[in-house]
Amino acid sequence: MATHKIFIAGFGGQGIILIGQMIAHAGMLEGKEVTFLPSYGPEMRGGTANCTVIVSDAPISCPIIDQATCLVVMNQPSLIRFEKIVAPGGDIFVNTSLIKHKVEREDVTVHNVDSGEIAKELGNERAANIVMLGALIKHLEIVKLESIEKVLAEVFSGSKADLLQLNQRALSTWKK
Amino acid sequence: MATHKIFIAGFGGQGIILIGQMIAHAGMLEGKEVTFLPSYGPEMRGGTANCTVIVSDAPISCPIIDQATCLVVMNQPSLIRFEKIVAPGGDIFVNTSLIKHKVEREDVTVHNVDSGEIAKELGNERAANIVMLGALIKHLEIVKLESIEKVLAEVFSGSKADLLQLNQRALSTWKK
Amino acid sequence: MKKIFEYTKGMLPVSTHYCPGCTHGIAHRLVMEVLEERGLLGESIGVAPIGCSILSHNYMNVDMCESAHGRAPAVASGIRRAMPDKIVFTYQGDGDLASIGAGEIVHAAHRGEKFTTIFVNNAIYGMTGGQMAPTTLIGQKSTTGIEGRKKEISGMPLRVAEMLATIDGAVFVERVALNTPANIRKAKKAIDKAFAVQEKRLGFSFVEVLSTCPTNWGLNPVESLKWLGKNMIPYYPLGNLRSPEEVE
Amino acid sequence: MKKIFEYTKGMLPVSTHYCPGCTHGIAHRLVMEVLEERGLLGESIGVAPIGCSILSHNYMNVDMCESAHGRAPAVASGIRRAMPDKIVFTYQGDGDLASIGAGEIVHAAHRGEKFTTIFVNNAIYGMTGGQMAPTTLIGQKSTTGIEGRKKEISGMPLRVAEMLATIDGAVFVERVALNTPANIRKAKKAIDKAFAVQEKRLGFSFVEVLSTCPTNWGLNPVESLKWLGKNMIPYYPLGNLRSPEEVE
Amino acid sequence: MKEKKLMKGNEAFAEAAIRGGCSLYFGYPITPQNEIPEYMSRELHKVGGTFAQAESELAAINMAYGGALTGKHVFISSSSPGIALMQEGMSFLASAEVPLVIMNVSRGGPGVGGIQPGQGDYRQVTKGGGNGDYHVPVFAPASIQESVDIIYEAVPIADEYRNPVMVLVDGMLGQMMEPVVLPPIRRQITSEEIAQKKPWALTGHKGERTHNVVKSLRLKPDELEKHNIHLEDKYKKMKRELIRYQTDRLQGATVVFVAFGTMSRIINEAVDHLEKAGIKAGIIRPISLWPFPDQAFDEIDPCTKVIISAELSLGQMMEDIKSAVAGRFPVELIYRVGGMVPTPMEVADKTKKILEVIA
Amino acid sequence: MKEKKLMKGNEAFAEAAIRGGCSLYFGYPITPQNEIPEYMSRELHKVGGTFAQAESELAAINMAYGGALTGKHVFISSSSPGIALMQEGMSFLASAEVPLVIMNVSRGGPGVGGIQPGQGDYRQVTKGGGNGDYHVPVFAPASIQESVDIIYEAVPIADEYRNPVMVLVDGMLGQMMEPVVLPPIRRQITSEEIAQKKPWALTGHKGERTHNVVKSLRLKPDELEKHNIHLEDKYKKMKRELIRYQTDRLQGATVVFVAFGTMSRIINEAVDHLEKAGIKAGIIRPISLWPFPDQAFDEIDPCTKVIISAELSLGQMMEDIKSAVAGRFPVELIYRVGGMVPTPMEVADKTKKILEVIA
Amino acid sequence: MAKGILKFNKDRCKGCELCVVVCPKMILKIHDYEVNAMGYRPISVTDMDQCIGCGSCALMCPDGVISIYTEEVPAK
Amino acid sequence: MAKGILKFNKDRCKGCELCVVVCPKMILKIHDYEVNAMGYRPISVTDMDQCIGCGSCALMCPDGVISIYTEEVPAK
Ligand SMILES: Cc1ncc(C[n+]2csc(CCOP(=O)(O)OP(=O)(O)O)c2C)c(N)n1
Ligand SMILES: Cc1ncc(C[n+]2csc(CCOP(=O)(O)OP(=O)(O)O)c2C)c(N)n1
Ligand code: SF4
Ligand code: SF4
Ligand code: SF4
Ligand code: SF4
Ligand code: SF4
Ligand code: SF4
Ligand SMILES: [Mg+2]
Ligand SMILES: [Mg+2]
Repeated sequence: MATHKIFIAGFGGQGIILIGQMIAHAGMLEGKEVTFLPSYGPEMRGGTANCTVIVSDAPISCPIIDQATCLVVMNQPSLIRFEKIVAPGGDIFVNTSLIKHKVEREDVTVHNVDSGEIAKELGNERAANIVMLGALIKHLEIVKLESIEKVLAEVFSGSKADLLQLNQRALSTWKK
Repeated sequence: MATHKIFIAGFGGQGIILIGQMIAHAGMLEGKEVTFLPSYGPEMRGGTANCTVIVSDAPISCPIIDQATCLVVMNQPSLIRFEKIVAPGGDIFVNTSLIKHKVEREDVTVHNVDSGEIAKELGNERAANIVMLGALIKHLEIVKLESIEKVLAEVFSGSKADLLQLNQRALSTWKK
Repeated sequence: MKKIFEYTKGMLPVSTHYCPGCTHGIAHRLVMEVLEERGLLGESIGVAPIGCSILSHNYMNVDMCESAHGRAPAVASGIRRAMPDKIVFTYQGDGDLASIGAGEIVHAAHRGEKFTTIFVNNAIYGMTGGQMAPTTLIGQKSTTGIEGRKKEISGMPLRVAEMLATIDGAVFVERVALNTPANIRKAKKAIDKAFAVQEKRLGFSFVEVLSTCPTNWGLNPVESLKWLGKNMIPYYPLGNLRSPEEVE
Repeated sequence: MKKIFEYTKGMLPVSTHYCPGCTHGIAHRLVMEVLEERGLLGESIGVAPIGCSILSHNYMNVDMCESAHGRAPAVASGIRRAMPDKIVFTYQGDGDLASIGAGEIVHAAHRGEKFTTIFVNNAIYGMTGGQMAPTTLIGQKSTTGIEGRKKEISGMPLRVAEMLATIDGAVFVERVALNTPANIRKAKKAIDKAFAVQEKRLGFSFVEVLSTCPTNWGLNPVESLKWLGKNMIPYYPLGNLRSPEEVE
Repeated sequence: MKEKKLMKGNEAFAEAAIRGGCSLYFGYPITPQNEIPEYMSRELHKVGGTFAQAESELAAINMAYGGALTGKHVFISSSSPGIALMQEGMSFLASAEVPLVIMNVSRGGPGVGGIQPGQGDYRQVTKGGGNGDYHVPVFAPASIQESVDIIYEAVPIADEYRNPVMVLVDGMLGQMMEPVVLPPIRRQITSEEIAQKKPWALTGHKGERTHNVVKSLRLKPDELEKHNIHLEDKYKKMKRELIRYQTDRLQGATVVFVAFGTMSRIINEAVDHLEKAGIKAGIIRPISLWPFPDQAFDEIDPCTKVIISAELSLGQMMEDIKSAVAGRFPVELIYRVGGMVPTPMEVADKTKKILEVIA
Repeated sequence: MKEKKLMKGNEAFAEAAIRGGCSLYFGYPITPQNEIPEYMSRELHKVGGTFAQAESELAAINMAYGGALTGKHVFISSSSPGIALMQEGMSFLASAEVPLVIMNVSRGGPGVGGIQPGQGDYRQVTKGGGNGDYHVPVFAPASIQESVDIIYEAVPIADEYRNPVMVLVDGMLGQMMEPVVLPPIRRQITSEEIAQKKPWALTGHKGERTHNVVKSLRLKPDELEKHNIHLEDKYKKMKRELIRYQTDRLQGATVVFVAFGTMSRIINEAVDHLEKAGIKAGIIRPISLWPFPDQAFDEIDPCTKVIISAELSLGQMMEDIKSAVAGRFPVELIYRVGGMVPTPMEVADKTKKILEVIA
Repeated sequence: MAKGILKFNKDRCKGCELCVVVCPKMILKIHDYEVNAMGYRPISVTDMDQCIGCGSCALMCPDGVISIYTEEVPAK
Repeated sequence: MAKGILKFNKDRCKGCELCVVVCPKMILKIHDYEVNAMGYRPISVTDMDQCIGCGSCALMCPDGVISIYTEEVPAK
């Protein structure tokens, strides 16, 4: 019975909420139990954004977590603030394009993803979140890549359809 | 253990509330238990006024009564409306100056008091309430006349002192 | 025999609970006359306030509701949004509208809600027994100001019509009085225009009606009319403050 | 070295929670500068609203309280009545003052309560995330009006200063803006006069401060200043609406 | 013996608040308590206090908050629907820990209801209608004298717990007159006493201390939890210290009435009627409705057959009685509502019927 | 299987109300329920409905009253302090017998409190904060799906009893996303149906019937008493018909938890932890908080040692539990407040400690 | 001049005299001894012939007591 | 012209650039790489000598970052 408790943090505009929702959505498509909980209210002031996604084979009691199996940090203050949330043995995904600080914990696996740079190379720095999502999925297999691809196609449709190709590439660029 | 439950009714400006309060006040001076309850709120609209006074040797449970030992009516609509409130064997005091209607009940003692006329003869029609009070006290001995006289002196003092004499006379005019 | 004046069918054939000479009765009649003449009795929904006129629904021959104290404009807004094709009005006293309900009336005007408010200003809390209202005049006695209203403690009386006339959505604002037959005729005209504005859905329409409260003013009905003319009208000048071209 | 500008001691030496470029910070500073210069920091009691500035008591170096949404003028009235010798002020946003608290501000003005209100109008609900306020401009987008405010549905934006200026007890009413250094200087002068009015106990004094909300306007701080100048000032004209002779 | 004065309830309540040291009153007209603001408007300025007529009950409680956070003593009053409008304020004051004495001269409900006496506000005042975990102690006197004494005492109680305190009577007590002995005049609190006893009060810091803040918002959950637990400790203390009740004739009683306020007076007489009919009846009269006097129910004689909640409401107090009785006795209800008041005889008759069914 | 959609709680609630037939929404911003008015402002006009932003919660409930008394279906929402401001209105609507569905997406209190989830509104919503004898049925779902289903159902329930109905969730359910199956679109009520099913509604009499009046004031005590008893009959009917709850693993349970909403989800997991530790635990999950499911407590196995009220409040539900249990079992409390939420492990640990003391 | 004919719904009259003071012909008067169902002395007319049918009394009456008719076409 | 000397309380700066746009001398600039305690790029001055001590930047700053001093008495 696998339960992934993913915490994603960064600043507003980095697409934190979007990738969180995408994971939950993909989980749902696979028939898994999922919850997604964004930070809300005045705590968002100052431009931070974070969210919790749980994907599980069993009913989920509480969408608020005290420990994450996996932390994704997209900017430096988030790493400093949330490093301690990861359970021992868990994973931390670090956006090294913006984070110079080192992870201090030694009981976790650190994945350095230069997502900002990669996205820039692909032609749009704003796709950094999708690069990071790709890395996450490949490492942890929370959901299948196909599910995420399906969701991606849904997200980038209509008026955003022209961004689909770029993001598809962003999703698949990261190699372990 | 005597308990007087007196209900007084008429229209606003007839001094209904005043004589009710005077009885309660006099009762208090004699060390009796007393309560006074005026009608209140929008039911006063249209110019009616009524009140309940209880004078008793024992603690008084409820200042609202369902049956009165004594009813005082100062105008015709009040007689019609409240005739039924008197307990069998009780008393009704009727201001015959304004009430032409006959009391229909046969199980009560009716006291016809021409209080308006008497007051007019004394020089001020507005003292009718005190004439009626005098009649009431003499008949029923709810409180002592001296107590009422004490209260009267208190009520008609200061700026109203010039009315005292008149009202003293009004109080004592009625003869059984 | 030709009719010169008959009591409007808009008023139900019952006696009112109002005190003798209280001009609430006149205000009721004028509103109902206007609705009858416009053929709107069956199309109207009225909102009664908390105040002596809470029981106006016993007298006015239109569908009506009571409303919590001061909230009539919110209730009317709800009815208006639910029933775009009906005529909606509130009938409110000065305690209800100018005191506890000041926020609601400002916002009905602000949103330009397409209903009509008849504001019966008698410069006192009638139903509760004569307490000072925001509209009580300087020097006027009340049970919470037995020496008369004082500016230093309670401020100057609130001129509601003038205040609302600054709000764009209040497209029709007029003040009238019920102290003489001539003024009553003018009052009816203003109420008629207010409903004309509503029938055209031009915005919020508002008629402030200076009215008497003999009981709590401590005057007889005839003196009350005079007091209104002598004291209220100078401070609350009669006349139209805003009117859209369409109804001129 | 001579001082040209130093941060006022009226502001506590902590960072604020406001978003980058939010002009709440300027408004805070101006109020505190005035109180410092008048030597009133130790004599003042401030009332914070519900809104982004609920935490202003973390920054302003005067005794302060929070107040329920919209009720700051009532709270200030209570303080004023309890403490006739102190300086009392409210600091309120447009949701707080112009929407839920419209009744309370009208009545503070009506009673001529001798305190000062700083009304920070940013044409939006800031703290709750950008819903339409009574002051939101026509066409301006909000989270409860994604296509922009429409007159037919929501009415025209409420001009609070103009409305309050019709009330006798509001003896000082001025609108200022925080979009340029020159306007900020004028804003300070107006706030200074408002407190001068209060020190003389002349009545209620009110300064409407046009302010930005970059976060909920969806603009960066610099664009926000421009938007304010281009869109808000034309609808909300700057200037004094009422001022007693004593402070001229 | 101290001098007795025949006073109207509402005026006596106002006078008790003044004598208790209250210097500020904020109110809005509503029947049947109008004589309180009216009295205050005439009398308060004579003792250096201030009366201000609020534009609404909402404004009144928030003005009261403003007055009370300066450390002065504030008294306010209203009646049922007006109290409903104060619920947000009461929760706010409790959270901000600002003392206040509130009087509810209640009437029949729900909604606008009527203006005759009723006890239908029991739930509204004892369970709170404001949001969150908080309590307001509620005292329900049964005579004008007791009301006066309780109001007088409520002033220091509110201060001690830094919490609003409510005194609940029905319209009848407000409108009637009864002889009353007024308490002595308690000196109003001085600035020096405020500085010393209420260091939290907003008085201007004069540059002599850090600025004071009276607040309600706590965005950080751990902080808010701490505050909640701090408040809860106070409520527990109230539960230990503020319970008031009277019992009478519980020994050997077949039936025990529970009644407060006006209703308890009627019950007193009903008990006499029953005694004459050979039925032994006892009384528990809760004076504090919150905290509810659970322990009074431990005094009930095991021979008792039934407990009867006698209310001018539809069984609202019965819930608290059941919880206190915890299944030890059956609990029945006798009521009248809407402004109707039962006669003692009526209560006695209904009681007999209940006993017939139970026996 | 019907199509699942990943939806944010608040948006799903709004959509459920629309699908349930509500054509009018009146609201005022307050966190954590802002997505409801925001959604309504975008979506309601698409189905011919109307969204209006009220100037306050007070105005919102009174607008809702105005909308609903025309016979149309109205939905409103707010959060804790906003609900406090609606108490007068709720009492008024109950007395005037006007149906309405109200959603409370609650937060930590008292006062302004915080914006994280809390259940401290339990008393405010179940006991009522308005004046007089009235009740508002309260349903407390535990997932977005259940919320959607209950809101949908609440529309006809409110109509049937001509009374407001409340749906209570905490901020977490409002803010989170979960998969949900939306109910089918229920057709909005037509004028003909209103004329037929709601003859009391104000629609203009068109000269075809006597005028309708929707009212609350009843000055005559006997009339008001009659009305109160009429209302009480409805509340008794609700008590028979509206009770909802779930029980799980009560057989042989040493400890039985009582929890609703978010807390019940945590308890589900805590029960697993306890089972692993060899402690048998059962659950009662009240879905209707008023009427409270007293009968659920009759299903408890006599071998049970203790009942634990698990709350995000300070024992508010415990009072109702005690009354239902009537002394049969000891009742204990496990809580977190202020927006703090316990972990299942934490609950399990606290439970063990309670059992140690009891054993 | 038109001649007005007044009809009174006397049981609704509250004897307030508002009609009395506005009548230009001063022909209205509170009844000396009659008392109506509500207990008020109702309105009466002293000289109907003088009534010009101006309508002032009816306009002023808060209680809908007065109806006015005419048999003649006003002479202009 | 007076010469202004600026002091920055950089840890309070939120990098909003309001000061930047109002400086008549265009000598203020958000720092290229520095990040302050709050995570913002703070303000910096490119050419202090050009500062005329007009005060606009400080007036405009919502966060009390800027203090301005002068050593000279302004030449009039
Ligand atoms: C919430 C609430 N507060 C107060 C009252 C008491 N009350 C009844 S009528 C009224 C005001 C009446 O004054 P006004 O609106 O001027 O109407 P009038 O009677 O003068 O026509 C008040 C305050 C109430 N019923 N409800
Ligand atoms: C009774 C109540 N209703 C609603 C809210 C939610 N709320 C918090 S702040 C706010 C308004 C903020 O807008 P504004 O007053 O314009 O201040 P700003 O944040 O824009 O400075 C609202 C509605 C609340 N806290 N209490
Ligand atoms: S109290 Fe005043 S307003 Fe009310 S009915 Fe009597 S006269 Fe009219
Ligand atoms: S949300 Fe708007 S008003 Fe609030 S701090 Fe941010 S920018 Fe300022
Ligand atoms: S119609 Fe005119 S003239 Fe005739 S009675 Fe009436 S007021 Fe007098
Ligand atoms: S105005 Fe009407 S109520 Fe008054 S006296 Fe004349 S007829 Fe009678
Ligand atoms: S003081 Fe004037 S010139 Fe100097 S940096 Fe600031 S704005 Fe520029
Ligand atoms: S110094 Fe002030 S105005 Fe300039 S960027 Fe920093 S915070 Fe903004
Ligand atoms: Mg009035
Ligand atoms: Mg704002």
